[in-house]
Amino acid sequence: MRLPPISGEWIDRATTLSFSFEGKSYEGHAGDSISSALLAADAGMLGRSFKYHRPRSVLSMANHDVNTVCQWGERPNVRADVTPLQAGMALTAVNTFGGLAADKARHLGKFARFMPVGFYYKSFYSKKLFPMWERMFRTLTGLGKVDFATPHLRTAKRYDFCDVLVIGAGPSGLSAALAAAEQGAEVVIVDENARAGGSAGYALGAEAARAAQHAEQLAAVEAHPAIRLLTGTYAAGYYTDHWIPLVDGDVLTKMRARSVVVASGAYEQPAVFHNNDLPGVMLASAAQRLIYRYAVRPMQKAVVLVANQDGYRAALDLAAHGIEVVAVVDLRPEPAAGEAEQAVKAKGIRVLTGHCIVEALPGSHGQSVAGAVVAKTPQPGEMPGSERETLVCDGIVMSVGWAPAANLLYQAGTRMRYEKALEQFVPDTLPAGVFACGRVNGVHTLASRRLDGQRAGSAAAANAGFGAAQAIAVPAETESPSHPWPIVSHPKGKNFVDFDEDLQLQDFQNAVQEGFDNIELLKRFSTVGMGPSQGKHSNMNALRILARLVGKEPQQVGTTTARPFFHPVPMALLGGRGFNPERQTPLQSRHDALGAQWMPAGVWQRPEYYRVANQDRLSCIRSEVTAVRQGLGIIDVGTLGKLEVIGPQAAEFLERVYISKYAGLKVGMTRYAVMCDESGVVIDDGVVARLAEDHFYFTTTTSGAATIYRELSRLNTLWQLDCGIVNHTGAFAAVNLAGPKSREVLGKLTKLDLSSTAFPYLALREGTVAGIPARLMRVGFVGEWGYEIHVPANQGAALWDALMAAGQPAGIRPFGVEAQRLLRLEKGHIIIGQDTDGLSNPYDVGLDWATKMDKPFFVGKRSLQVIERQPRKQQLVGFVLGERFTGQAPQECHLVIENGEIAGRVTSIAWSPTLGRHIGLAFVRPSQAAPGTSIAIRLSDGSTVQASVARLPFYDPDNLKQKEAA
Amino acid sequence: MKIMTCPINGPRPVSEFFYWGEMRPMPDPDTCSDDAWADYVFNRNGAPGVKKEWWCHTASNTWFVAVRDTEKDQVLRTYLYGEQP
Amino acid sequence: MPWRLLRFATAKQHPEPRMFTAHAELKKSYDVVIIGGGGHGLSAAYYLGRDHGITNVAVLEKGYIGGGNTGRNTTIIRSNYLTPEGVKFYDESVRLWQDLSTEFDLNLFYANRGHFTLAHTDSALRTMRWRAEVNKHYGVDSEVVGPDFVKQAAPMIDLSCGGHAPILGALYHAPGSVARHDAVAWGYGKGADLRGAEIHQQTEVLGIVVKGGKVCGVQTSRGFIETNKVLCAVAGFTPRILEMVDIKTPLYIHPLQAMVSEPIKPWLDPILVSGSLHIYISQSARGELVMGASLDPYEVQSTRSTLDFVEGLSAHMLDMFPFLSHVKVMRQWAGMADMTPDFAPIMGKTPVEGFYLDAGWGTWGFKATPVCGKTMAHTVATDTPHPLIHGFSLDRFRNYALTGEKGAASVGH
Amino acid sequence: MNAVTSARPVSDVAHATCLGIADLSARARAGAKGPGTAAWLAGLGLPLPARPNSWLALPEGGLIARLGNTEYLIEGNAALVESVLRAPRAAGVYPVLRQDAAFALCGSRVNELLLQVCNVDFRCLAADPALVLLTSMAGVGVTVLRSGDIANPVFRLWCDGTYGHYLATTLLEIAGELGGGGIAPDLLP
Repeated sequence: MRLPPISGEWIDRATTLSFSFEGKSYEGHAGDSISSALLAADAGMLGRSFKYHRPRSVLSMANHDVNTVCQWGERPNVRADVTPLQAGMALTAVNTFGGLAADKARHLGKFARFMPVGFYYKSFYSKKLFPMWERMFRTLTGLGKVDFATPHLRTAKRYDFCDVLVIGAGPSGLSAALAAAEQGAEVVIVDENARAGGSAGYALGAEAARAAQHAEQLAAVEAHPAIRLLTGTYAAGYYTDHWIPLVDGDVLTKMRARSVVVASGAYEQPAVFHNNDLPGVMLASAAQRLIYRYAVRPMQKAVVLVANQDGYRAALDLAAHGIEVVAVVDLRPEPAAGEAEQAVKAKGIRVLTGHCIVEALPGSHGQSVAGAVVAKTPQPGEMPGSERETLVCDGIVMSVGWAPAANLLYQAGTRMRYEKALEQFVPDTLPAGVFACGRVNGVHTLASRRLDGQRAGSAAAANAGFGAAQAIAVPAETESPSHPWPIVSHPKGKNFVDFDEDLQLQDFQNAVQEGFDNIELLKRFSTVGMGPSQGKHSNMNALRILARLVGKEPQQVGTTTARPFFHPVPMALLGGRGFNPERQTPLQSRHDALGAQWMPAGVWQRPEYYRVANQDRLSCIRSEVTAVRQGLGIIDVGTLGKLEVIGPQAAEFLERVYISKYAGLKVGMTRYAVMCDESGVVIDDGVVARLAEDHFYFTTTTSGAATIYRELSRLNTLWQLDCGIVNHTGAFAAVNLAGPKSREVLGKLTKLDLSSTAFPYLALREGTVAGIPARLMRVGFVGEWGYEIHVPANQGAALWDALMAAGQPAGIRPFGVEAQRLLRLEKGHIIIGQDTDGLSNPYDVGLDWATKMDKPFFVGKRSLQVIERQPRKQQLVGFVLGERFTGQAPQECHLVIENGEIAGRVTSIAWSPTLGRHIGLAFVRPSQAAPGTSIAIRLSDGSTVQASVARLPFYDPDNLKQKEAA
Repeated sequence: MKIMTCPINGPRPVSEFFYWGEMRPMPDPDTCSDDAWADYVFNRNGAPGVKKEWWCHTASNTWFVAVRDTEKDQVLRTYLYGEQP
Repeated sequence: MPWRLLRFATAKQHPEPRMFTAHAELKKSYDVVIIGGGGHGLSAAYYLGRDHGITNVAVLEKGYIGGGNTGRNTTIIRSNYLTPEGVKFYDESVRLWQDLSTEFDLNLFYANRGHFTLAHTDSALRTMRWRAEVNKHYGVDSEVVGPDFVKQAAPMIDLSCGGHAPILGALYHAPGSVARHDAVAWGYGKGADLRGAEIHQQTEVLGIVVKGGKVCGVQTSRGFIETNKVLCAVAGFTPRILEMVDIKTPLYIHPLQAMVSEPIKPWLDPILVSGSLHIYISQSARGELVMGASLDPYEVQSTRSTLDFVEGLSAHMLDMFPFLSHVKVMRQWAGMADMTPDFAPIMGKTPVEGFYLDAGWGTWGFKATPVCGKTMAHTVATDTPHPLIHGFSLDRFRNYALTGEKGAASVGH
Repeated sequence: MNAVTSARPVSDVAHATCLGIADLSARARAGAKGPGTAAWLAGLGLPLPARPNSWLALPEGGLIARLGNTEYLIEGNAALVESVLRAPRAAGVYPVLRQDAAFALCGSRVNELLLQVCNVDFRCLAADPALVLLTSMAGVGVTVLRSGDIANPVFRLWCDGTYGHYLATTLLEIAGELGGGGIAPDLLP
């Protein structure tokens, strides 16, 4: 029921929002949370529990009411207790079978005796029946549903920076922010609630002065130019070096702070008694939030179970808003007389000290509270005596203690200690730059919290380099804010410790009996704290129970590791936009215009082939091959790594990093280059060209470009040779103009003498092509007369256009990666990474000729000296299928089988349009490597194809194509 | 995110860096035994401790040495190779 | 309803005994001391008793059982490796897995889901075929399938993966399964305990005494133990133990992180892995999405979490499953992966007599739990390496005879 | 290389005020690195930034930036750049062909854009306007400096030209969300 207007309420009564829950229409106000709007409409039961499907409602109103999560359209697991109400929301409870009221699983609770902790480990596992049981479990499990139509939401994830980050805008956090800002720091203060203030806004004990103090403090913070106050924003975790993700509704901000003040407060903890989960049983702070934030009367007649002054204050808040407080039940026999307690007594409210609630009596269908049965507080672990009294009420409010919201402190590496006087874990040793204040620091009295905040804020500013830390003494608490054992045994159980997981007191006793008697094992066996609230309301009680069962102190039992996140974070916020950097050569638009079919090549996209109308992929590729063999082709090779090494020791450098020799390479000539790692494995290849005595230009593979440059830079940092390496990969555009007509066409565009004497095979020349300064190399990767032409990137497109125009009469065809693969296969050239693997050495792949073991040193040489002496395990060879082979051809990585054993595998294979047959490369046993040897290749269907080992290259074995007469 | 300090570019998020591994002195390949060489190539000091490591600030291609406690993931100091200590 | 549950309802007291006996004291000597109370150590203890009758065994665990990588992994079980050594070894493991629940009288939730390794590049597809062919050669059910087949098994997947990593095919491995990881440690612990092995938790090894090249004892935080045989099964802590016996290995430790979502109603049956997007994912019996990615890029010898991990993994998850936009990540954690240069484990005897090594498990240790325990038990009991672990000996590095599981990871042009 | 042109909306004064991105890739540029570079450039009459990772405006327009210890980027009038490109290299000078994609960002919301793409606190550039930052932006290596006056800062960016299209597209997409877009260089403050 909605209360009359309350000063400071969050709801806007002028704005009414219609929504539906479980098919029924409701109205709430702007500023409501889903739960507050539903309770304002006396909805009662808001959800069902995970395991037994028991009726549940509000527990905390603090973002851990897991039993009241809703499905909102495509959004699963919407936290009703804190999610702002929006007009038109159509909500349903999650994990019901047939709706909340008629949930077919609602009788599961009756079988609770069959389902003690870990029951599922003890049965259901027969090999035959497990799949059936698993299907049943999978039907019952999970909360909300995903909607496959949900789009990929790309959010504007961002970074931010501040001097001091204060987490929590309650009284201590606000004080900390002010103190830090006063010392000159730029401060950001975040709070997960829609408005700042924390308990200062609702735990009032009906004292107007408290509200006024809070308003004053908040106004000072809001007015301070150096403070940014971010409400509706939670700190989701703490990561190394003060790196805190802040989550608001739509965006994740990664905040880097110089100092962090954790003023995150404490979670109020439930008392454990029979039926403590009925709708109508809630934490005192939840009731107070309902009243002061949402003007919702949580009940009409309340029994208030307390163990501290906060509880008495809650009783006063209830009484002040028209709720009849039937009794305050204080667990403590002799509470220290505090102000709030006096005020309660002065009001004539009945106070039962030394009493506990034994059980809550259910109303109709177990969906409400009809009364509370109280008795004298028994010794821990014992049953209450038979002297009982039933107090008729429709709500039970619990205020028996707190657990510090120390998740971020744990994640930061804080050592915590159990402070017996407070019955609470408090920070013992904080990491550098991390500060704590307020309830999380064990300071509960309002005035002390403000003082503690001032202390922490000042110290945090000083740590960030602003001012000096003020020496402030915070007085000790005069009573323990938490009760050491707010737990009452009951023969019928249903005294819940973990509301997410429906764990009862007995479950813990059983788990410990089975040997799960340390906190981590207990957690894993019982699943306590593993639900979506991550133990916020259950870990502390679980720890108390375990400590008692094993006869230890809470300090000795210790806590489980608190891991991110503080509250769960939607993947869309974590993923952000999803940056996928992609490199484009300067010729990208030309390829697109020519109908390129793109394929990924690391960070690049490369044309796989160019589409031709009415031709399939293979025909396109084969006709590109034929064009190169018979006329002229052009391919963009701008993705190759393009490096230079310059300086007196440039040649020495290359000698050390490649397995061949370069010291004697003539200026104006090029040479193939293979690189190994220290274990002798082939890792990259390319071409080295000598531009001048002290100047080399060399290429790497596309995938190796960035990593090879980086590693070479490291090596020269280590070797300190007198030379420098320049990465020109992106600075040059490069094409390979290849085919019998390449010289003729190039001749139209350059003044260079292209005769084979002036510009022989493997030579390099610098000149202009179509007026563009260019480096030209006569290479033969594809096996035809051809030129690799490298020009500054900004002139790449002009070069391409000029070559295409000049080549038109010769029938020039652009060709893609697939045609190039086929062309080089015909020529018997290997591709690193395809014809080699993570263990291939140069000897395995027929590069013995390139491996110059008589050089003093190169990377990998010493390992190759060992490998050289070992028997060969495999050998890469060429092979052909029969000329008239018509069946299903092998594919790459089909196995070579000899005597029923794996002898090797195919690394490359294709039908060669030039040779008119299938050709390929394969690893075989050295004994099979002789040309003419028949090898058996097994296909995926198990059949085998015979092939015969062939000499390489398949095409133009005498390299006549590179000679003038060709 | 972890902060790493490049001797040239200053403190930056660790995502701007490439980790190579612990610096391992190479034995003389001409004189060392096969076993000593294999030990250099393959074996690592995998135990936690304060190690000298190669790191590279990728945006500037700056290689440097980081002295790092690999258990606490704490960088004790960084310097250019050959410049210190 | 299974009869077992009736027993719970009718018994006055909870009818279950301790799964693992509590031992107040360490004995003076044991026939075998196993360092590490994870799945591997407990499994070895179990098979030492079951297969070799060796029951005077102590398992020393510095924390709690199953608290290391056993309890931190993403629980995937498969045998579709690349090398013959790997395939045969893991195939035996998969065979053992199937009967464990019955053997332990404990439900491990060993759930056969089918396993897809997605290929986003032609070079990845080639490697898949290589794996499939080697797998089939050794009788392991493995096949390269096209995008249509993937779509059929997981119709909700975006085959284009946001447009920048289209799925070209997959390696489909029908036996791929998941299991409840903690229960695996408990099951082996229970089994070992029944056969007489002692499990000592909160017992840290401080030193190993070696005399004349032979193991003769172990110094622990609770006193000294005489023994002639020590099995080291401590995953990410291996190098620390090896320092005690002065053995050098190629092991290096990088964190491996994982995360889970809030529980949602099950929608994903198979296990999906993508090398290009660095994802592996399955949905647990609790309805949580269990997700992992690749190793952290640098050495850290602790289990800290990073934000970049959850950011990157979430972005890639949404590329594949855009509809998870609103699904929330609940928790993240990390383990310490002990990596080797060839991505294959190191198992067997060592230069120190009586010191046996079970390490190098990187990201594949959980699935090996049964077979590793079995073969290491054989190796320790007979002082002879089990035939299935010949390819994994420590001296393969010295001999340049690596077992190239990493070969699968090579990248094409 | 004119990475922005293809994707950008019509340049517009409103963008320049709110968040404008201009493509300056076409500007003349030269680069060199190596231990001899400082002396070589000084010999060509160029002023040199004293500190690593700092920059100077050139008297004839344009700028010279020192990238790390021994690398320099010169951007400015064509004649000056040409003279550097034509000068014979000396010992310890390794010429760097600069084919960068280059951008300038301005406007009142430029900081919000930078916060969405770069994990570096650019407040340091306000405190020390001579700084040059080599960092990573949206996953791409960039060189960043801040010019313009205090009230109207202009952030200059350079990246490898092959990443230019990606970076421009990414920045323009975010700028669009923030109410900005591509502008002609003459609209820069």
